[in-house]
Amino acid sequence: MNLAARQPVLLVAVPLVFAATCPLWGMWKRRICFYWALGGMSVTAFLAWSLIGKVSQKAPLTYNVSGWRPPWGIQIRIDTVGLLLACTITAMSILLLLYSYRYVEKEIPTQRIVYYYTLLLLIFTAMLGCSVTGDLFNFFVFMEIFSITSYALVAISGERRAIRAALKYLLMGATSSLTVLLAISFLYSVTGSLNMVDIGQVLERMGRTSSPYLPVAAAAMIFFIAGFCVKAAVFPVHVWLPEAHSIAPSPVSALLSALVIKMGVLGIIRTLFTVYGRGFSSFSEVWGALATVLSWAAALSIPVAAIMAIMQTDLKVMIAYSSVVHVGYIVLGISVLSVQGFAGGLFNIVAHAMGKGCFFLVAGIIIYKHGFRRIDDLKGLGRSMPVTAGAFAIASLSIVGLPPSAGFIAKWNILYGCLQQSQYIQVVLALFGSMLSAVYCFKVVYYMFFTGSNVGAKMDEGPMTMLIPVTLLAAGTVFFGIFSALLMPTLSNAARVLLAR
Amino acid sequence: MGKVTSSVLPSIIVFTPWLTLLVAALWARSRPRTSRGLYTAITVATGLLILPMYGIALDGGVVRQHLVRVVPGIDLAFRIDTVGFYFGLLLAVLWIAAGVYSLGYIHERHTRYYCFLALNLSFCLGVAFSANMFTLFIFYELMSLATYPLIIHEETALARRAGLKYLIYSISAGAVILAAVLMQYFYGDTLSFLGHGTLSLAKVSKPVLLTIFSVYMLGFGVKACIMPLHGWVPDAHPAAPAPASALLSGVLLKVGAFGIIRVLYDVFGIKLLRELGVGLPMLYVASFTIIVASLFAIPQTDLKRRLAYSSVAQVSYIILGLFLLSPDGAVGGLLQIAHHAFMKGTLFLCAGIIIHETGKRDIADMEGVGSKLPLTMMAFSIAALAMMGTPATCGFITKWELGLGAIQAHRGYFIVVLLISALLNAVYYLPIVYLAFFKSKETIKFSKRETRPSMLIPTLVCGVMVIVLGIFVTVPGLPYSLVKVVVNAVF
Amino acid sequence: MRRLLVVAALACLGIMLLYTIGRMPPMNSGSTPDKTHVVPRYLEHGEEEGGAPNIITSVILNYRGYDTMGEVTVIFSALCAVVALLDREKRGRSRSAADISKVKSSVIVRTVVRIAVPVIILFAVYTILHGETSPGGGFQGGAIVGASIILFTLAFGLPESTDRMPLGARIPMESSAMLAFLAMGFLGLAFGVEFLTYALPGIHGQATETIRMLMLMVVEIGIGVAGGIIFISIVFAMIREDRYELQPDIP
Amino acid sequence: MNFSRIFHNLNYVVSALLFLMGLYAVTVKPNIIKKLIGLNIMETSVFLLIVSVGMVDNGVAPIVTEGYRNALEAGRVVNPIPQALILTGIVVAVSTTAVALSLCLRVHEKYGTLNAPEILGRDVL
Repeated sequence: MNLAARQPVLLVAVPLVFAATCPLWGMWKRRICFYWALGGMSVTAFLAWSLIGKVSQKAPLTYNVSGWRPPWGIQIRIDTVGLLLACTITAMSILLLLYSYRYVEKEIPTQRIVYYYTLLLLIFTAMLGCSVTGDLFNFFVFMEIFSITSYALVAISGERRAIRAALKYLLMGATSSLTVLLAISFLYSVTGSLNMVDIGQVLERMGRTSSPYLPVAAAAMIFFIAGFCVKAAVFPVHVWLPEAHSIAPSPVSALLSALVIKMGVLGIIRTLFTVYGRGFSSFSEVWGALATVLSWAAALSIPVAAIMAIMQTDLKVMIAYSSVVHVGYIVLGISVLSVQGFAGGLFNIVAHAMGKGCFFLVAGIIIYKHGFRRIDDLKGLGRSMPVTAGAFAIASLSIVGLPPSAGFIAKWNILYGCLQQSQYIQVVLALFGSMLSAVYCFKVVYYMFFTGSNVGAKMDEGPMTMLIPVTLLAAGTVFFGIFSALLMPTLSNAARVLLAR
Repeated sequence: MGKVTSSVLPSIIVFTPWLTLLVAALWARSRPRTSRGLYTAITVATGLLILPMYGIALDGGVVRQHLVRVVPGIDLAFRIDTVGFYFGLLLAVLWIAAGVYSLGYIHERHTRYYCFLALNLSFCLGVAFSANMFTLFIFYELMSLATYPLIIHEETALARRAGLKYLIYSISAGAVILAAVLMQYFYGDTLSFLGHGTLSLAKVSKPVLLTIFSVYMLGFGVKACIMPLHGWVPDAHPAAPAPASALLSGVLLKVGAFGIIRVLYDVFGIKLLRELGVGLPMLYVASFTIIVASLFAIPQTDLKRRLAYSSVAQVSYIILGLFLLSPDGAVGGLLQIAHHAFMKGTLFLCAGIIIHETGKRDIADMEGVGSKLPLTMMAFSIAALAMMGTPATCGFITKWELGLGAIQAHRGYFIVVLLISALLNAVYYLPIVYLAFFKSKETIKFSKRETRPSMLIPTLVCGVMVIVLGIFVTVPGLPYSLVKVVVNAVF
Repeated sequence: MRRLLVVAALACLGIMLLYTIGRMPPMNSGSTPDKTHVVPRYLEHGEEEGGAPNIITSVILNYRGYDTMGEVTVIFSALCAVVALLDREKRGRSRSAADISKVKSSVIVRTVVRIAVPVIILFAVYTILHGETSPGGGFQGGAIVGASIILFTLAFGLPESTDRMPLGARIPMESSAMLAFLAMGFLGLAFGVEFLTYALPGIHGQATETIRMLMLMVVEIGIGVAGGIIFISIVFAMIREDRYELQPDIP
Repeated sequence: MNFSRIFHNLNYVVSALLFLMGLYAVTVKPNIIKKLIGLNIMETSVFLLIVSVGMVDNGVAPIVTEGYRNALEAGRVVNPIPQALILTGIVVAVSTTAVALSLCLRVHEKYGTLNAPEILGRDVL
């Protein structure tokens, strides 16, 4: 049997098998779950990473599940964007699982550890499913899986505020999911198809024949964007994010910030470009207006969220607000509609995943070792935990967008894209925002390294399983800052294809 | 025009100081004294590595090295041309002086201090050797960040406040420079330094060029402390430990000026600048800075604060010289980089010795210091005289060339600025010398043990250099020969 | 004030919705876009291609079987979530409201329930197994099973029903339901065709049909079990929660 | 706006109204259980919309029995896709509700109330 050709579906099915069996192991011995999950994600990571080079935006890797050609069956369709996300997800998943090994002992009630690993596997599977699917309704189904699991993961520690945050997250998340479902039904009623590419073609045909149903499709687009914006925590509808991301156990916070909100961004990309991109001429006004609104919302969110982050005293809440800043960058890059900006936005998905992952994991180590959450308590931590604090300092370069880090490359491209489209005010807002980002990031670095007593501080680092992911992520931000050429050309090509019309 | 060679030497030079981190990681805890010796040795080694490039630089040659392609069309690359070599050499010399001096001066937090000192050298060299604006920006930003730990080294409340101010200024400046680089790339299609301007009126409209120019000035002006942007300087210099202030004032401010040089010669080009007519406004700004900063210096009672204001004024000499847009003016401006580095280096190192030995910072308390620290105060006096432009010191050469440049540019009236400045310098430097030597009740005894040699020797060497540079101007190897090559290539 | 704002926002949304609806294809027409693009093939060939006379079942299990796999995963995730959130440390026997209620449910109720529950379950099994040919299917059947057990619990109390339906079996059953579905998927791969293909090559004649039928059956039962268990588990978990001492830990 | 068209699509109108009702409950009602009921009303409204899309006048169920071919010729067979979709949708809705209800139980345990403004603070849905 030719497994190589079936790799796309294995990418989803294999981790699902691991997820389904995980609780069974847990009934026997709890510890096995960790190794099982780690093994499962390693296999999946291999499956995802071996696809690198075989995929391009123009010639995506497709797989017809059950053998039905689209539009009749569900097609798995891995393009550059999907593969980028799949690789990021699988790589992050291994680091996060490794990190969880010691962390869960402390923050999660013992009998829930089995479910914690199961839910983690499920959420990774769901995100992989979202990244590679070519079917709109299938996207919705997987979106619901990761939504439900993330509500549960936020609340899994059972803390008072965690449950409240999860409930808040659920109310907004479920409403946004329904908005997306409503949009899907609108779109289905006028196109009769659920395959993204096929809908694109139908819309194009409808545009040519100036079908009377075009306004419905346009309205559906608005609902799509509204729904996905909540998932991605774009500025005015980000209110659920700070609490949910800060109260969750740290690996979960890292997961939510680094990956889950990117799925909302993926939804925006899929609808705006894959689905509606082809029939663009038919709704140029609505489409353009939406893009403009998005870019303004994103650009405004950068300084506003940065100011909110500055005002926080809790480390994790501050980091959570910083996620809103970066979603702003990503969405800005995507919505300015220039190739370079788009590529920068995509690059920032990776850069932010690494930087923010590192941030939350560092916060986790600090909580694990000392139980501190407040920024004021971090005094002198750089001396007792040099590796942890150093990783934070390096990652903060990327979050602020200073060279030579991946965040800088992303910011550079996004801003250049804005310039290309003569969006000067957005450039100014984004630059201003990055200055403010420096304030909240360096405040923490300052507390860690330049305050507190320096005498008698002895080394008191976290366990190895927690330090390795943190160090790797911090190193990754610098690596991709210097060797961004590994990614940028591919992303630029992808952006070119997506923006072509 | 000399030949272009490819070599890996630039990155070796730039990254040699990183060995300090290795040394720190290995021996900082177990063998503190040895490792401190090694830090200095690494700095010296970096300096020695730069020297072989001398021949190439004197011929106007270029050493290139391509590192990595960051974004399509933008590379990380090094390129040592004459002006870069000139600046790099200066960096190395002053760093060796400061490094040796630090051995005696710094008493706590050695590891952090030396690591960031070395990183700073690396990043400054990166700025000097960068082949395009992008590389320059990256190292410039890193340099800005790496300076912060030096400024707050003493961790007093004052230092913290100064550090915060510094960070706010430099990060804002970084964002502004980023905007300028983006605009340059967007409108000019290239960021490489080619030895001539890459922007031209043929491709880009005048308002846009003017915008790019002013945004660049705004960005680099913060480090080069052009007057309304100088706010961080008078706080940061007094707060930092003396060797660090010597470097800050002697070199780090010049990194901003160096950025401006690149903008002038490799982004816009002299011809375009003349067409844009930005010379005169910048001259006014520079003159304003020179005079006002000198005036600000007079009422200062803190020694290092007074020196800091003096630096603000002196760095604008460079700007003045450059924007005269005449060959002699440029010579003066470029010479000022090295000359001021030695003058102000001497002054700050002397101030450090005074503070270290007597604990006094207030100028009113300087009475009789000359009898306690005769050699130090001799050096101080020489440098102070040089600041005023006394002949046979390097300060005179600069002023002379600037004056010639002003006449050459048909803007002779700027000589008045130089004269006023010399006068003001006398007003705020001579009282210190007077207090130190002539208000003393004790007689001067040279036999008295002064301070530890690790601090005294670098100070005296810098002091001697002030005179050497003033007398043996045209000796090959000294700044003048290199500056001439640069200026001949540009004009 | 806040309510006013919400109402204003809802009014805007309402106008937008009405505008959209006003332009949607007319209802009840056979020639709207949704019925002319993809569907004709399903209606025409659904039976032989999908293997079930009930075209909806064909769509669910065959054409869009991958979605249904996702659906089972949703149930599985929800179960994990509920169990993770609600399971308490102590594993002692809990009692439902019915157990501690002063008024015992009457003999009539108990008798009726005792008679009705097997019949309901029988009906559920019919719904599950007959899903391909008539209205019905796995999840619907599972829901009915769940309802019957809930009914039983209400009448007889939690201990009675946990004796018959051990709580420890929830997770393994749910896992095996999902694994059964996945196994059907991988069976296709093992036979060298695509994932979740029911028509396996290499088998001829009547056997193809039978095997396809069996596979569909396995999937349906899997969905049924998964669906039933989620209802039961949620109710059980919540009943167990019901009797904790109310101790709000408000600081 | 074409009113006759709107009234022809009465199911759609009802579904839109239900959606708004549900959203109103989710945003305004203080009780969390009521919010969840609102959420379910929204879900139902979307299901109603999708199913109505697939409806045909005098339609028959898409199950192959006798008379199916005739109905197919006449174009009177109901669209099966929306029904398949809402089946998945219902499962999703049930699962979300299940998670939400267990969160509610926990919230009630920890806070002793189900009043959203008290629990979530004023600024929240």
